[in-house]
Amino acid sequence: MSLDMYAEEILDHYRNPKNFGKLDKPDVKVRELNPLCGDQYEFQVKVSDGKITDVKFNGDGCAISTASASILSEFIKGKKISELKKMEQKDLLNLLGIEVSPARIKCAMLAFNIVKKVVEESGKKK
Amino acid sequence: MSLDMYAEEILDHYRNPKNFGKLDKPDVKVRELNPLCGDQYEFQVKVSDGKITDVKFNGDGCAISTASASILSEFIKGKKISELKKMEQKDLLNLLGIEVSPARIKCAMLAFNIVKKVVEESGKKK
Amino acid sequence: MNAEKIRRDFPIFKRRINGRPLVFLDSASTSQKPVQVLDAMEDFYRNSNSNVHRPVYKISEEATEMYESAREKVARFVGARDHHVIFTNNCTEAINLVARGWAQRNVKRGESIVSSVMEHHSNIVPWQSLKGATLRFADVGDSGLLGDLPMDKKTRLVSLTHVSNVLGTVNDVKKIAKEAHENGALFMMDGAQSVPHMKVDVGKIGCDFLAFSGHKMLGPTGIGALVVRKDVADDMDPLLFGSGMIREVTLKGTTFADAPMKFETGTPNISGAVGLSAAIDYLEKVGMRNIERHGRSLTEIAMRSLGGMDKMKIYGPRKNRSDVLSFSLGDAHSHDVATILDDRGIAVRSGHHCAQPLMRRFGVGSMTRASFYLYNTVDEVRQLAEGLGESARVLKV
Amino acid sequence: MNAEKIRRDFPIFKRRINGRPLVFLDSASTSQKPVQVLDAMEDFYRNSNSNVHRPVYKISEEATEMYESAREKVARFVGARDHHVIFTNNCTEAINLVARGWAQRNVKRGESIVSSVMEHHSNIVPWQSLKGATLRFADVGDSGLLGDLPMDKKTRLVSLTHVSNVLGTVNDVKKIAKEAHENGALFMMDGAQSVPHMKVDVGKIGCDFLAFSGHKMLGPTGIGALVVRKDVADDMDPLLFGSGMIREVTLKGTTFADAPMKFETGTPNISGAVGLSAAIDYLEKVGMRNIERHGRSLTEIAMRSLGGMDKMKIYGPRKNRSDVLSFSLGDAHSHDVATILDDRGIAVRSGHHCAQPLMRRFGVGSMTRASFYLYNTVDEVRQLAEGLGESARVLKV
Ligand SMILES: Cc1ncc(COP(=O)(O)O)c(C=O)c1O
Ligand SMILES: Cc1ncc(COP(=O)(O)O)c(C=O)c1O
Repeated sequence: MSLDMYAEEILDHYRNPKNFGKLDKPDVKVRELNPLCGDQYEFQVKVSDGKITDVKFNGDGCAISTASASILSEFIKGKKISELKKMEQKDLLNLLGIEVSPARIKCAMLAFNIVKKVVEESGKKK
Repeated sequence: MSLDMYAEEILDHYRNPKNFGKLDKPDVKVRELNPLCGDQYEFQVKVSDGKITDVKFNGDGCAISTASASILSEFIKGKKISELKKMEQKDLLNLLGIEVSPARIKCAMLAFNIVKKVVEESGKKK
Repeated sequence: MNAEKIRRDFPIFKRRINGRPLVFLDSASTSQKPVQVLDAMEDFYRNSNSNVHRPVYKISEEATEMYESAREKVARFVGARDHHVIFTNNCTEAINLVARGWAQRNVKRGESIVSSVMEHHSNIVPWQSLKGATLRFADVGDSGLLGDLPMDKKTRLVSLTHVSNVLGTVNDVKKIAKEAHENGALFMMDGAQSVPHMKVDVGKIGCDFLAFSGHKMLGPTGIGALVVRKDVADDMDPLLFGSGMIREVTLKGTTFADAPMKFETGTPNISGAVGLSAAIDYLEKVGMRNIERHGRSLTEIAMRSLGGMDKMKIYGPRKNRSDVLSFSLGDAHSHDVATILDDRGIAVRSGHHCAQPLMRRFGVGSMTRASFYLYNTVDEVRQLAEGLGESARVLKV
Repeated sequence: MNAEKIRRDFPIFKRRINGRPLVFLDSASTSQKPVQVLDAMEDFYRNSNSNVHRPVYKISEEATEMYESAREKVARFVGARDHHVIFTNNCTEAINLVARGWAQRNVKRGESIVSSVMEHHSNIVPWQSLKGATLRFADVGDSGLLGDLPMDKKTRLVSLTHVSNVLGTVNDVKKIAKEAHENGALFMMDGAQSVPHMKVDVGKIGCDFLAFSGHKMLGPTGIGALVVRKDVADDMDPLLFGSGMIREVTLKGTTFADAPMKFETGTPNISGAVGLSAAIDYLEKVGMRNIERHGRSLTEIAMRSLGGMDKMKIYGPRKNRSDVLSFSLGDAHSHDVATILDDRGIAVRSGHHCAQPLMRRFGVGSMTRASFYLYNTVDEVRQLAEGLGESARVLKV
């Protein structure tokens, strides 16, 4: 049942997303749009010593994509870039802790794709 | 049965078309192509005193279109233009004396359409 | 008109979603198909399937007759007497044919094409793709009505939708056609949302071009039409080149066939035309006036029952509107609302509805949309309202 | 492979023409459809019909999955790994997409496109419609084999058919691809007559573009495909503009989606893709090698039995040919021959076969053509020969 996607924790992240906003002078920023629905987010991070030291995101989307962005922002903060490079789709789905219906998988993956690019760019910043 | 289209008379016209060839100095000539099959004929006529005094046709096509051209060439020769203006599709079908199948009606009508134009052009010639 | 009886002709309504019957409220996107349409296509494939236009044998005679009589049926259905009917893949391709075939040739640099902010992307992007012409947009008022047309003596074409696929606004196209013609411009009407839902007569309206899709009017996918005034078609280039649209091909060059053949190339979607023809039969049997009345009445009921909900914002005019209803439920995202409705088997559309400029005009990223057709019932409207109540609870709106 | 058994899957073979069973020898024009293909489309309309690409509710999820998995199936079927599959209306539209989308942008004035005298109009007229590029034609020998390609360093594109729809000639496309690439040109292959009849692998051949139609390979009308190398697609403009192919639309301008979406606009022929997918399943179950062998064997039998007839001229190569067979019976016109065959329920094609330059090359206005497919039998070939005997008698050849 797709209703199960709207677990308490997901709705909490949706209503009160973590790390929402903008950074002062981000080292890397990546903005992506889901052309099918118009949802979009920008992630901004600060990088130092091969780590993501700070992260903020902003933008607009549904409960699933917002929760996914919020959870990912928490997850990457403080993590080593080399570690984050290994992150796969299924890791995000584990973090979300819900069964995402096929129709909504793209919503969940929007932030994931952005974060993948952020990690890649950050790697170049060393 | 479509076989009935190949009556003795039709095949005679096909094998030995009447008025086949070219005129010396035609007053009017009209060439038409059936783009669906590539069949084409040119009709040439001489006009005087409001009459078609001579006619020849040339070109290439199937038994039905050739017979139709041959029969029409005989029919219009010597006829008054004012009279020919009244000619309708069903007159040609009567002249042919066969039941033309829907698939082949365009073959029969190729010469008819040319002759209609010839008559119109001839009318302008006084 | 009896929607309960009509439903029985639509096999998909036997379908269950999560154990509940399907409540299909997305006909503005694509309609469901009655068994009569499916049977007509089956019959074609089972008995007469073959290619058209160069027929010599029996079944290709039949196929050609079926294809060409579908063309005549479409012509009659939209009142086309001085117009050709050109079959296309969908409404979008029909609009592209006008853009590439007519406008590219007839709208010079410095001259303009007028469209509007309420258009579907398919009636915006083809005009943007043209080189030279200036594109002007009429605005949309807060109440969802079309604003003044930015027209002048340099306007060559006015291309507007008859009915908005988001707001349900029914534009006064007769007046627009007149205004366009007075300015020396042609009028192209996007009928994607009107032809399926009301009686449309190109002669009475004064359309120079009308584009629409079969799949939104009980027909199959892959077939649409451009209806174009005959003398305008004389002034039009083909969009696509190849077999069927030619008169004679040589290595040096090619001469083209007469309209409408000139504008269709390759093997056409024959079964699509056959299905569309059967769809028109079905619509005409029910009656376009009845279909329009039924859709409007469901929309009114829905507006009343949704209008009473907390934090519900309904877009578009209050009155004289067609049977699409877009709304926002508080700050809930349309995808989430649609997902929760889907849990109950209720299919509504969410997102930007291929109308991003209109979304921007109303300051939103997306809307939720319910749209109605001849097979929808009052009970389904009630289920929609209930489902929205639950959406509000789940999403804590 | 058992053609008698296969026939039972094709409902049209129950059809009688003038009291006789239908002998369908025009599959090169369009093929018949097995019940499996019809059922797949029915099933889509009865259970999952809805629009694709913006799915939130259950049935549109299913429709999207069906449409996109059809795309994957086509890709696998033609060995597309580094290629996109773009759905089109038919083969002709696919070729137009290459002409308008790629060649218009990449072939400069003074540069050339190479085609041939044996091409179908759909692989000639699109190139003629381009501005700037020079069009060169390879000739065809008396035996029906392709002559040398008029290629040089200014050639940007070689566009040739894999199999001639008139002569049955199977071109050595692997060699042609290599030659094109050595000259710095791309290779576009018209697979309309090969993809349905033999195993085609774009990777092994080295096609940059492959175009074909679903309706000639047991699929429905209204669906075809362009298969295009991914990096080449990056260098391609859309042919049609509108919804679905966009990333973001504003009143000022539009950004496009990634391939393959960028090249498909409006509501696609979803049921067409579903039907094509089922057709590929059917072909693969029978096996493409078996289908090719069967077609070639019927063609050989036909060549032997027709070849013995008085005043019979058969066109095309003696050996290594596909399953189309064109001929002239004395000076009888092809229409008359076809009409007399039709009287016995035998469907063959007559006319110029959309290959007027080739007709001119052989000094004829038209030819009669029989073409074979997996459901044809040796007995049908015998009936063809008998019918031709009667044609000769009736027409006094
Ligand atoms: C060699 C060849 N190319 C192209 C085509 C055009 O195919 P379609 O009419 O499906 O676009 C055909 C069909 O007859 C063909 O035989
Ligand atoms: C107003 C309007 N115009 C054009 C279209 C495009 O129709 P299609 O996708 O069938 O080409 C639509 C379909 O949503 C529409 O609603």
